[in-house]
Amino acid sequence: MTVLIQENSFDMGRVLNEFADRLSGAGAVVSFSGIVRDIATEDLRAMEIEHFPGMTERALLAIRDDAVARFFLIDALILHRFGTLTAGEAIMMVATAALHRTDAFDGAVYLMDYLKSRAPFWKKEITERGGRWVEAQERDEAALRRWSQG
Amino acid sequence: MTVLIQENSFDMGRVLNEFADRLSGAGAVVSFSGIVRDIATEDLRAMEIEHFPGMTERALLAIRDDAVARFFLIDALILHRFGTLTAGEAIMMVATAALHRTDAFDGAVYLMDYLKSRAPFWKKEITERGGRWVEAQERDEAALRRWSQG
Amino acid sequence: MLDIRYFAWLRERLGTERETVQTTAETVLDLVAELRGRGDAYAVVFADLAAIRVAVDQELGGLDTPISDAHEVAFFPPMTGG
Amino acid sequence: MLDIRYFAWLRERLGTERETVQTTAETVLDLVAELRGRGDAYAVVFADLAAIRVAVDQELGGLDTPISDAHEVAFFPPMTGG
Repeated sequence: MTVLIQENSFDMGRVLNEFADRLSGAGAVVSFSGIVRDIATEDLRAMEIEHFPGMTERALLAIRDDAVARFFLIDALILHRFGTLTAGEAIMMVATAALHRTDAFDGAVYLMDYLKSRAPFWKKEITERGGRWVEAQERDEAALRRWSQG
Repeated sequence: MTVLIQENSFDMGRVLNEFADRLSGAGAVVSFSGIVRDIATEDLRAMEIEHFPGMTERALLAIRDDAVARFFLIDALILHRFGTLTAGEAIMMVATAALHRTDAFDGAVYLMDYLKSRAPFWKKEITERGGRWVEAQERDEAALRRWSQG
Repeated sequence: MLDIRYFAWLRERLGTERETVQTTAETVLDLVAELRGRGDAYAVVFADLAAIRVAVDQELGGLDTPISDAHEVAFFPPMTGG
Repeated sequence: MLDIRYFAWLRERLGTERETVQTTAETVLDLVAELRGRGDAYAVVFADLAAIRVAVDQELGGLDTPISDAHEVAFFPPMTGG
């Protein structure tokens, strides 16, 4: 279960423990969890996450396998939700395991950078004023470019 | 409970969940867990971790507070064990929470870099040939120097 | 016959998430040119190609990606996962 | 009276983890010079000062850290936490 795409909520501690329990020989385990934030200026009623079933699985598996190969990871996991979420809920999570801490950290950062801009998810914020599609950030493209240098 | 120094084992998923449950307004949560690895060439019977009670608490609190201030963290936690551990056991864990992923990741990397070389812990590997104090790595000092540049 | 799919605000503007077209387009750009002729909504959606991403048979592509052998082309805004 | 503490291999080599000394040393380096005179084990432990770290009243210090007002000085190898 290296890639999970689901509508249901998840227990990040349980996902981390299940990931860590399967490992053998790892010295370092990193996890990242993304949480729906409230909007500064108005109440967020919901965050709707649309995705492209089929392509999502392919894209996440490819990103996960790239990270494993590039950072010599012992294992890596991506979990991403879709559907309607509210503020404070966990949207997604990645976990990486490696011999050394640098690879585990770099692997997790890499997974997140690619998930942000290369996995077919689209977020829409719902407030009392209506819905607004979240726009992609130039800084996320800049984060991706780091990995193609050097 | 932002700094925990204990002899007992811990449940990393539970620590992560308890950390995340206390948060308000975070968009990103990162965790790092360090695990005792076997030695490549011989069987590790045990890893003994000595520390300096009193100074350890002060050092970890200072490192934690530095990270919070430097990376605008919403919260940060350090847990570190001492005593006798065996291969596969979790030694320590850090967790960070921030608005954005970059700060949460950088904060966790910073905590680890300082824990490695600036917190009064000493590791001793016990094998069938006897005990051997783990030597500090030049790469860990190099990792620290990055934070004082720029 | 080619399946065309739309996501996020493209889907909302066009009022459709999927349609099947008969086309001789050889590249994504050819297809976009044809679609623009289908009506005002299409002309608006495809006005700024820098704001649109495309996947051909579920692999990210570009305007010059060949589609002669493709089964499905999907159009959507820049992705916002994570 | 000054408490002196030793950790890790320094503790093992000296066979003690704590001792109390009467000293007029003004800096860590003065204290090290005195300790070296206490016997062979001390001379060996303090032979290579680059391999030793020091904390004065539980704050990391250096050879030039003043200790006239200190209650406790601790010597240990480079730390290996994490």
